[in-house]
Amino acid sequence: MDKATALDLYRVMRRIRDFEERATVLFGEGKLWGTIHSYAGEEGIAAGVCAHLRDDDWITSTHRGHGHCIAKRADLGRMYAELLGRETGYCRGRGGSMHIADTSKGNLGANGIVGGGIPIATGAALTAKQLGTDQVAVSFFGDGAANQGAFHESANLAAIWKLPVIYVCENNQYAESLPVKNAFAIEDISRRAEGYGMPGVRVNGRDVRAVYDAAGELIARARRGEGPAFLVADTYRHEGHYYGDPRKYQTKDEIEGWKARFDPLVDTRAWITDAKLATTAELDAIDAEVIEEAKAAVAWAEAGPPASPISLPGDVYASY
Amino acid sequence: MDKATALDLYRVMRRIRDFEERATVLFGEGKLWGTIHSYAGEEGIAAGVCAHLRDDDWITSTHRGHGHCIAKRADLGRMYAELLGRETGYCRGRGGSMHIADTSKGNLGANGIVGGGIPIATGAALTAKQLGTDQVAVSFFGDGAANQGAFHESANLAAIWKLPVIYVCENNQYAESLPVKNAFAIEDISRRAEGYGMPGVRVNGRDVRAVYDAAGELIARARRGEGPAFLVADTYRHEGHYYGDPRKYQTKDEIEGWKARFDPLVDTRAWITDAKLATTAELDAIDAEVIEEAKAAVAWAEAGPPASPISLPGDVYASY
Amino acid sequence: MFYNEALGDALRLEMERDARVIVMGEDIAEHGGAFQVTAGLLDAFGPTRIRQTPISELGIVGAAVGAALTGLRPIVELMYVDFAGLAMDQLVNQAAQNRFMFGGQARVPMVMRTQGGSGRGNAAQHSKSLEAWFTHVAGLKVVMPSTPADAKGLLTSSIRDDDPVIFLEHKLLYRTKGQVPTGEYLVPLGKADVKRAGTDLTIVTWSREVLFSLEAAEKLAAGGVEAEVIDLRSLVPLDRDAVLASVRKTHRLLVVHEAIKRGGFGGEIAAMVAEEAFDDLDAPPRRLAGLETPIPYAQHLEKTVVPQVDDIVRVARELVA
Amino acid sequence: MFYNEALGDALRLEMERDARVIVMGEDIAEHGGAFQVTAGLLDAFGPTRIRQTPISELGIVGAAVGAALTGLRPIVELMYVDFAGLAMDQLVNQAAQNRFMFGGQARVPMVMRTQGGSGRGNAAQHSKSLEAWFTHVAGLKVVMPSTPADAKGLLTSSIRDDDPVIFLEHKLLYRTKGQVPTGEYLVPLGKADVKRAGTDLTIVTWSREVLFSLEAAEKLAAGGVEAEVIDLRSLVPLDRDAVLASVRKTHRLLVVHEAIKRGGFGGEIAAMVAEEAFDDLDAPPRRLAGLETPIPYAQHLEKTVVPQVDDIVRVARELVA
Ligand SMILES: Cc1ncc(C[n+]2csc(CCOP(=O)(O)OP(=O)(O)O)c2C)c(N)n1
Ligand SMILES: Cc1ncc(C[n+]2csc(CCOP(=O)(O)OP(=O)(O)O)c2C)c(N)n1
Ligand SMILES: [Mg+2]
Ligand SMILES: [Mg+2]
Repeated sequence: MDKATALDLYRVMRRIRDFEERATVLFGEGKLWGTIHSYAGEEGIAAGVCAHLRDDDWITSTHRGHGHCIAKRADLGRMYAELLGRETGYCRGRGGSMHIADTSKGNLGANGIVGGGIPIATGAALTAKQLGTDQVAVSFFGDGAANQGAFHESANLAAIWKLPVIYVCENNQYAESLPVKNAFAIEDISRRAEGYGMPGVRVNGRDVRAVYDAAGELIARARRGEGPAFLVADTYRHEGHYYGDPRKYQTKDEIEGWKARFDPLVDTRAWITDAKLATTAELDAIDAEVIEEAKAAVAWAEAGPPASPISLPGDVYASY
Repeated sequence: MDKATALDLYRVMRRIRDFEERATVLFGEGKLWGTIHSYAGEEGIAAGVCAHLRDDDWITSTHRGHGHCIAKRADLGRMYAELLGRETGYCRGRGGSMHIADTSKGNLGANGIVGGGIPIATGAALTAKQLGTDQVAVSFFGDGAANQGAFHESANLAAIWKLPVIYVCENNQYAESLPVKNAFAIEDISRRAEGYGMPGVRVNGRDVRAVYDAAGELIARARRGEGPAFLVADTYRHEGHYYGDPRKYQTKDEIEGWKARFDPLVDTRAWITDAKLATTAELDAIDAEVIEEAKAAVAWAEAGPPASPISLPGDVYASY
Repeated sequence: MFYNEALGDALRLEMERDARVIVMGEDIAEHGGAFQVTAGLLDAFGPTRIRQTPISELGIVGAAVGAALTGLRPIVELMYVDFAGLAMDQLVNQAAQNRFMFGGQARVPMVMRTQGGSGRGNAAQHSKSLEAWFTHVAGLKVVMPSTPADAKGLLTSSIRDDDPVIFLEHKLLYRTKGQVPTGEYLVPLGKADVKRAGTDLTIVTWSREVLFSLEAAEKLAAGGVEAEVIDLRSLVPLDRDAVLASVRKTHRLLVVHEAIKRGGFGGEIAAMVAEEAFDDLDAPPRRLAGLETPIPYAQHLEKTVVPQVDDIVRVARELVA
Repeated sequence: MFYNEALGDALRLEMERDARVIVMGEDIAEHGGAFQVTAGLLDAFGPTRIRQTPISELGIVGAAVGAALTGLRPIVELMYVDFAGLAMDQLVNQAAQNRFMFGGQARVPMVMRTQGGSGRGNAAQHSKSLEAWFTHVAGLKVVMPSTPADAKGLLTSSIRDDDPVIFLEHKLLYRTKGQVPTGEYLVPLGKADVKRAGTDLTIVTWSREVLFSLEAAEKLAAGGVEAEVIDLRSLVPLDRDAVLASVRKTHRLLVVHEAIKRGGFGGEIAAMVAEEAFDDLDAPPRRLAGLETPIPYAQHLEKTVVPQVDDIVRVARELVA
């Protein structure tokens, strides 16, 4: 991997981690409303996959969507503004964390319905196929979503129509409090791909390089018109399911054990320096830039006007 | 296979074929309402599977449900009475062909929703597991239903909970006018079982012996508490999708070719006589008995009173 | 021209006019659709624009949402409205809400064509009338044509509309005949149509009950009662002015629909009129609708659970008595 | 006792009383349910009777239908009513219709517990109020308790009921407190409750809006207006007599609900009253309900789209003016 790519992956991952940490603080300060779901620990998946996407490629995201949004090059200020309920937010304060979309960058939106984005990404891929472009669509979703009928129906449609869509299952070991071992009678979720007639690949989602390589091949394949694929990235969410999750369903040992075994940010720094792609100083410089950028983004967001009153029917209907 | 079993399978298959032919005539005479879907050509599947079921085992059926109902030992008179809209029908004329149920024999009903019976059979199996009985549930459905989310979600539930349910997919090559080759990117539908962690078996559904043997093993396994299985029986429907189907999506050659290649009734007679399990005369005698039984059933049904007026809320609510 | 042909005509013209328009659904290719609406379109536009799908309602409708968000103008044919229960999530949580949730960034120009109603012995899972569900969803439009001309004009407008439209046909209207303008023809959404002018009472109705109401009106006229029959045509947007203007003229309201009465859209109309035109009413607003039961199979029972012509005549007479 | 504890109390007592009662749902085991209704039940009854499921709403609800048909009395916890769109087919085409379609052979004694409503910043896909959909389905019962005592008594009755019951809680009622009878306690379905007696107008409402209406009634009383507040408690069966009796006394009707107004159940109530008690009404029946929009995220916007206490006061004053 060349230096520029490695540093860009690192920068994106750092941005995501920083965003999650800052959002958590803002939530603690009572400035946010509703709930937020941290992507901390899973940064490498969004970063590794989206590194292969253009602004005119599409993604669908989830309730745990900050990372996907950032990796798809969203503006941090507008993201914070959305969380803060400002008119300057991506969704003018109407959507919040669970519904951030940035259609200008091909992010068709976070989704509060588990599995809800899967058919939508499939439909986006249909558009590419129908219009004869080489765009691709990526649907991010969790292990839990893989047990939704929406996954089954969409995967089959994509397979029979050879649509350019990649289904990226982020297996972070839990669906809320349900461990994957209680949700599946199989150990390797990627085996489901066989039943649809598409390639199924399982990667170590904790290693951004593995994700980057696997996603690169599958996305290129889809662009060439060779059809969909199913990529399962194994990982672990470092935080609770949502801000304030008591995590009764996990032991301290389990949590600390995983955190000790991996931290995508620490690990990425390590291999970058080991591979002499960059020095610690260079990485620290990126961290500093990310922090500055984030502070500025929050400041800009907090300075924004509150979301404007709901106006009907215009907010709901394009015409009426 | 012993003589009694062979002759019983043949009798059931003959009953089914006779019923479909008679119902078609009644429909042509304008005595039926709505629509009917013929099971002709697929008799061996219902017969071979249900031969292993007790009256306290459950099945869920489909819009093409006459065969399952008969194989589960339903009363022919009450079936005809239902088609004829009589009070003496299984559903008091409220259900018709697409909703015949016989809960006294464990038939939880035909279903007008493709895939609709799959979760229901799964729930019946949950009852057996919960109450610690050795009952099993069988869900019959078509190749088309295998692409419904209901199949995916149910199969996974059954697998993780090790429920005593057998999913029997009747692959008759079409879902209405959609050929299986356009509905699946895989050739062998039974491979989907791997993705749930249950055995997947594919059999020649045109040969009742093959179905009988395969179903026997899977049902016994389920009774022993070893969990669910997926059985795919390849077959072909000799008639159109529904009474009056112009079959624009099939060629005469294709239809005649299949019919020439197999007819479950003819083939079953052949192996029974070849194996010297019974003589042609004995089989002819069964045919004669079936015909008498059917004539009597139709006569009884036609003599029945018309379905009583709808009474509310009693017809809809158990209590109100 | 038959109602189903008029719909096919609209599809053909819009597909010729705009390459982004595609049709997805079950049985719509060689077979031409369960009710022969897409007959001939496969030959005209090929299998990529007439996309026959597997039986995956949620996936199909969801794919249409995604396609609509990214530049196509998909039309989904859902074979029976009774199957909507499988696809409600994509219709309600996604299609209907995307524009609002995303602060106006998104548009979902899709149409879900489907059909409902009883009268063919298809029983409880193939005969429901579910328009009320869709009217209760902010973000959806709901259209229900009763004549071939309206079917063509309203479908054309629905396809060109930038919001998700639920287009509800009736299985017993497909083989009804009527004059249909040739070539491009649009009927705007949100405009009711006075199908018969009258002075003694206002019958507000839609879909197949429009035909029953017109028949009833003739019988009533024979008895000297002149009923005005208003065909809403689209329930969302609702033409409140047309309904209120008529009631202010006739002073009596009868709402007629096939769907079960409890929770039906007739309640919305009767309540709206009682609220807005209370002093203009000379009699209680009446609703005549389906009984609170699934549709039975038996032919002699099926008719007994939904309003028939004579039921309308009877209630209308009570109302003007 | 808190509302969510009262629900848990009913579950525990019924599970002790009847081994056929089981609970299925997401997050209901160690976590105790998204709103802590099943907290402690896993320890008490173990994982076979408190069955934590994968995220497969259609499969779970369908499994409950099959279990109910074969001898269990399953209770499904659907985390948010907004997810019902995924399970409607099994609720509507199967659970609700089986008894009728099978000519009375079958019974489906199941309860689907879920919760709806806005007020927590959960935005458009986690804040809807969808009771109207369920009331429009022949074969379902629809229950919506507003107090801890009603929650316990109605849930107990729902579990013992032989028909499928849609039991709708409200996310902002879970932490409301109230006196709750200990031990077995049943409140019959189909009986409304006069939560406050009054003479000047009748407020018909349910779920969280009952609390808002009672607050509003106090403010109105300060101004000399005595509002009678009727909590329907169950929408199906509907206690028509209680509503009509009150309107015949007060001569004024205001229906208040959180769900959007268009196609909402308020239309059913207002239409029914206009139809049955027209001459008793001294003013047009009024409906106060949610605006026709998905629920927005921002805290300062969320309250603006559903009826608040002061809105009720304002409209009630207009009504008695
Ligand atoms: C259809 C639906 N069912 C249930 C929920 C509640 N819910 C929100 S997140 C979640 C767990 C999702 O697990 P997974 O797909 O593995 O994603 P993760 O949270 O682990 O990233 C659940 C059950 C929902 N939002 N939508
Ligand atoms: C949910 C649903 N979608 C569509 C239909 C319309 N339909 C009835 S039968 C059928 C084909 C079913 O194919 P398959 O499952 O293979 O069964 P087969 O008819 O071949 O026995 C379709 C699409 C339906 N009844 N239910
Ligand atoms: Mg997960
Ligand atoms: Mg088939």
